[in-house]
Amino acid sequence: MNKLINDPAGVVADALRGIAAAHPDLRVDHEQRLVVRGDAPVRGKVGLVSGGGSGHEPLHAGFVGPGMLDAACAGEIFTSPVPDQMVAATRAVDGGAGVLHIVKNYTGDVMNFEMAAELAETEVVAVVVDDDVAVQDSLYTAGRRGVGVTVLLEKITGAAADQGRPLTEVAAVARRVNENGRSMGVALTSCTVPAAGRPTFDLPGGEMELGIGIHGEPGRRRVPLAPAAEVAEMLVTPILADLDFTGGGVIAFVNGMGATPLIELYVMFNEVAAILEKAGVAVARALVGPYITSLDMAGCSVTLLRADDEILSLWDAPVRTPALRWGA
Amino acid sequence: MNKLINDPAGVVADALRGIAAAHPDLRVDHEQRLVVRGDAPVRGKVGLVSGGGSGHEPLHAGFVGPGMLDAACAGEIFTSPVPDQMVAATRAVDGGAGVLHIVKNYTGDVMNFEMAAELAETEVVAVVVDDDVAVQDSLYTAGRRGVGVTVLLEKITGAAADQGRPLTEVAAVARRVNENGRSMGVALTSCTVPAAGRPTFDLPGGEMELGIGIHGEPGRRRVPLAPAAEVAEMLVTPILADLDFTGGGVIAFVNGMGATPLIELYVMFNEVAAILEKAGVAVARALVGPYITSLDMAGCSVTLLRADDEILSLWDAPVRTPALRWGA
Amino acid sequence: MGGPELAAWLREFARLVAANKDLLTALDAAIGDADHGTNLDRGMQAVVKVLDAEEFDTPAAVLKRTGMTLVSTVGGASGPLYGTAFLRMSTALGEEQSVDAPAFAKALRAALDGVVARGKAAPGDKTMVDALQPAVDALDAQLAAGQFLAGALQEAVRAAEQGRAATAPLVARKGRASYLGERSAGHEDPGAASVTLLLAAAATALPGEA
Amino acid sequence: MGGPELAAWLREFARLVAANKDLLTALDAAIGDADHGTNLDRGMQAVVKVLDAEEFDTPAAVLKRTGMTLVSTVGGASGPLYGTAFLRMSTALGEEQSVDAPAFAKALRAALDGVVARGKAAPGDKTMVDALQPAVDALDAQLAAGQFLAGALQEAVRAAEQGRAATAPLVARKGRASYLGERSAGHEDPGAASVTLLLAAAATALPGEA
Ligand SMILES: Nc1ncnc2c1ncn2[C@@H]1O[C@H](COP(=O)(O)OP(=O)(O)O)[C@@H](O)[C@H]1O
Ligand SMILES: Nc1ncnc2c1ncn2[C@@H]1O[C@H](COP(=O)(O)OP(=O)(O)O)[C@@H](O)[C@H]1O
Ligand SMILES: [Mg+2]
Ligand SMILES: [Mg+2]
Ligand SMILES: [Mg+2]
Ligand SMILES: [Mg+2]
Repeated sequence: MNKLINDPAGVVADALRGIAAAHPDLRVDHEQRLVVRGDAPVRGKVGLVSGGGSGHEPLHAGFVGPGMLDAACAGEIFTSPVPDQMVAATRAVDGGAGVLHIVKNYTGDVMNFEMAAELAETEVVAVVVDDDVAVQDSLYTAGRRGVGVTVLLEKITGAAADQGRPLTEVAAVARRVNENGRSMGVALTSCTVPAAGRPTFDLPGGEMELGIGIHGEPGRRRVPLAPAAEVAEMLVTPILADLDFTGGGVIAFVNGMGATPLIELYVMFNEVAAILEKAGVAVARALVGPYITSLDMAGCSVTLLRADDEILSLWDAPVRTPALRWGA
Repeated sequence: MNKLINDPAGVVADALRGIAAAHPDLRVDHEQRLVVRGDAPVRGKVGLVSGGGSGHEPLHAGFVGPGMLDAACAGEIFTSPVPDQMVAATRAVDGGAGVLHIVKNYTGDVMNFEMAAELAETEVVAVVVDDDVAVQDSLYTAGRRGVGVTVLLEKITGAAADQGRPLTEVAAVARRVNENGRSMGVALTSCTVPAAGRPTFDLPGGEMELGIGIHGEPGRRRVPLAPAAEVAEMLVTPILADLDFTGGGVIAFVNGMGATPLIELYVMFNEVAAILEKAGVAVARALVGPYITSLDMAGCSVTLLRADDEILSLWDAPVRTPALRWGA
Repeated sequence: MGGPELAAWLREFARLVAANKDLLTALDAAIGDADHGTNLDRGMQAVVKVLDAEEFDTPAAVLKRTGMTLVSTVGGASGPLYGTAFLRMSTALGEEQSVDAPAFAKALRAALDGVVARGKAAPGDKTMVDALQPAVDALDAQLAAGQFLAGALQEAVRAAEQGRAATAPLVARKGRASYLGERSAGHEDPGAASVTLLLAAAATALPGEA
Repeated sequence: MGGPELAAWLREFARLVAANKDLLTALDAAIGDADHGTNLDRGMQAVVKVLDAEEFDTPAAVLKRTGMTLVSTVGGASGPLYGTAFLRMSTALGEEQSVDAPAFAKALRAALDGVVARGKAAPGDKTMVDALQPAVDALDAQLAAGQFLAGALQEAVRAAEQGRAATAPLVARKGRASYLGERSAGHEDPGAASVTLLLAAAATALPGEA
């Protein structure tokens, strides 16, 4: 296992110490494993809390700061945090205007956040992100997984909260983002969970796993490696089939899964942009980089979000976090 | 070869098209392989040009924009660009105050930039970055390689140029950054050059290559894999032995080589910060992420830069590029 | 029976979970993420520590602390599910100092209702509900037919075992296993297996004539 | 001789580089980055295209376009070095329409001076200088001793070959190979090998009595 770590059991704690050392603007609660805005709670502002299993960095801790999340809870690698963490985070960011929980749709995350909301003793609204078109038959499953849209949603909803909007409106923005966004991913290698010490799945040379989640779950199907242009087709086609993206612009997001270098993500973005152009979908904004990862998995995901003027202006609003920062 | 690419020979061209599609603020000259600020040349401002072989993304194209580079020239993977590109870049950014060339110290890069300066027909000053303490006996070699300091230097010098300082002063700032910064890197895997199709060097399981450059060059020595705390010692100790970093703060930069996920870089940052604290070196600013990479190499490098108030205020100044952005 | 008997039940459950930890994890490896045994064992070890360290005023208090401890230490899907189950049992018992067989059965049904409310699984979705529901039904039926608790619990264990075995051919519709679709068939559900241990612990540890 | 003869020399050099491309690259793989053959072949193919397509007023013009083309297409270390060599030769020839043996030798020394000025390598640093310098010296000495160009060039080739072979045991102090330190010893320098081809092409293609 080629990893820059100490004890596999201590990876999350060590990384949180690194985050604390690198980002003095943020407050890190090492016992509860929270990363909180240094100036939280912000009086009168809706507090934004997210969190989930670790291993997806910069998500979520890297998105804590003005204009985005107020707090992030870090679970063990690929394991939902427990309600105590979420309750502590909720209290830490409650500025009197209520708290929004941003929850990726995995059974464990959903239920733990639900319990936290019940225990929180403040007004909490939860929004569940479920954008992964790779999950078919979502009526007969735990539903679509929350993946790439989470990043865009945290940014956009953070901007809405920053404007001082009330909780119901902030939650409505979040839901609107979720409804208008779709994602699909591909893995060229498995990831290796540190505690396990070996790859989660075997991927023979020359093959890739299409429709993966962000925890090394198997995908829709295994297919031969293909040129970037074809991979882009395999990712974008099911997204466009699922939702009508024509008319109006999109935020196009090509995400790296952790071990794929930026040069390849730009090669992919070029192909995605070409497909969108042919499909009559205008790219209004772009995001390219590793923002929601799966440890050391090689691969990428594509996320498209229908973006009207309101969403674009929220996207463009200032943000100041370790991983997304502009205008501030 | 598990890569998201089309034809290996077309990777650089494809990635430049992706950069153009993702960043409409930038002007991409696909024939000369240049990425230029959309509003270049900026009247009265010293123009900043850098460039080098591709495969180190986001370096350099990802650092083009207000507050940093005015243009970047992209060579083939790991191959210096040719003078024509640099001349074209120099012309494109010449706002009447002269142009600074930022050159990483590799024989090819240095000579091609030298010829470009001779051909440019405008006032050009070149600054060569050579911060890699892994190269010993630099009197008997082509000298130390330019690695991590390049990123910090481009940001800081970009801010100095933005203040309207004259070329000699901007160049002096760049030289001061180079003199005050040192780096050292480690590889846990080789990288694979697309055209070659197989790893540049063999690294048996359980070993790592200490003191690598950014082109898959072999390092100082091969050592057994070690916990992050020990790896941090191996990287920081030679840096601290080479230059006195005590008294005054440093900008501490933990860089990913391309395939190492952020969670590991934060684990490393934690260890680096602990070593610095023991050594009496204060971390004034931190940068953690993949900023100067070596294709899909797993590993990291540590860069330390002695930073006085002037350097810190230039570091903090607004910057607006694809890969580094704040305050703008 | 009172708090000490319930505590004995929980200790026995903890023992069974520890003994079957690898088995539970192996079941989860086949159709989930290979952590159910680890998760539940971590939680029940924490519960045993709490039982060792604290005093409880009522039987309900024992179950409440158990539920809270599981919620705080397990995470994933099974943390909230097991936690809710014990918290609902606790609420069902109220302030009574003594728990008789009908009260226990009522509490166990409350646990089932809590799991269903929390996880929204229907029978046949290939979850712990597929073992818990038949067990609760069997317990009620046996007690209604005049059985003592011991015999009724033995029937409940048998019903849970049958329910657990019956999950094998099912295609999962809830939890992580559901992403596998058809590939989830052919393996028993790990949560159904751990719930069967919970019933077995009750049959062993609870006083037969309560 | 005039422009056409110089063009013939360059075409012969291009042919030799193409024929020895893999050898040059293999030498570079051992102590560099495995691209010297590819680099130089790309450049000389471009030069041949230019020679095919354009007309030149003077011998100097042929060499100037050659140098510029190499600079624009080769990149890396050898692009500026070979480019500078040809540009300096061109300058040395001036506006003359005809090049005699002493003029050619003077131009070749200018090329050497250009390479040294550009790359700052000293003899023994394990670079192309280690083949070029003895060749230039031999050419001068032979002409001074009254040799015709043909014989003088043959001596120059022999000197280059000896210089190339002598690079093998050296530890590189310039270019990429220098990072290898002691590990660079035991391999011939790729640039010294390609320079030897340049001399060989001259001996073959230039008129013997100029
Ligand atoms: N919605 C649900 N309702 C009831 N039980 C569920 C549900 N989702 C999952 N489970 C149960 O949880 C078990 C898995 O628990 P565990 O492995 O600890 O959590 P996770 O799936 O988060 O890793 C499954 O075997 C199943 O019995
Ligand atoms: N400073 C220098 N002076 C003279 N020749 C040099 C110098 N540096 C490198 N060379 C020559 O260049 C050759 C390598 O050329 P090439 O492989 O094309 O470039 P790169 O090293 O950039 O890949 C070396 O074999 C050596 O002969
Ligand atoms: Mg599990
Ligand atoms: Mg789990
Ligand atoms: Mg080379
Ligand atoms: Mg090269």
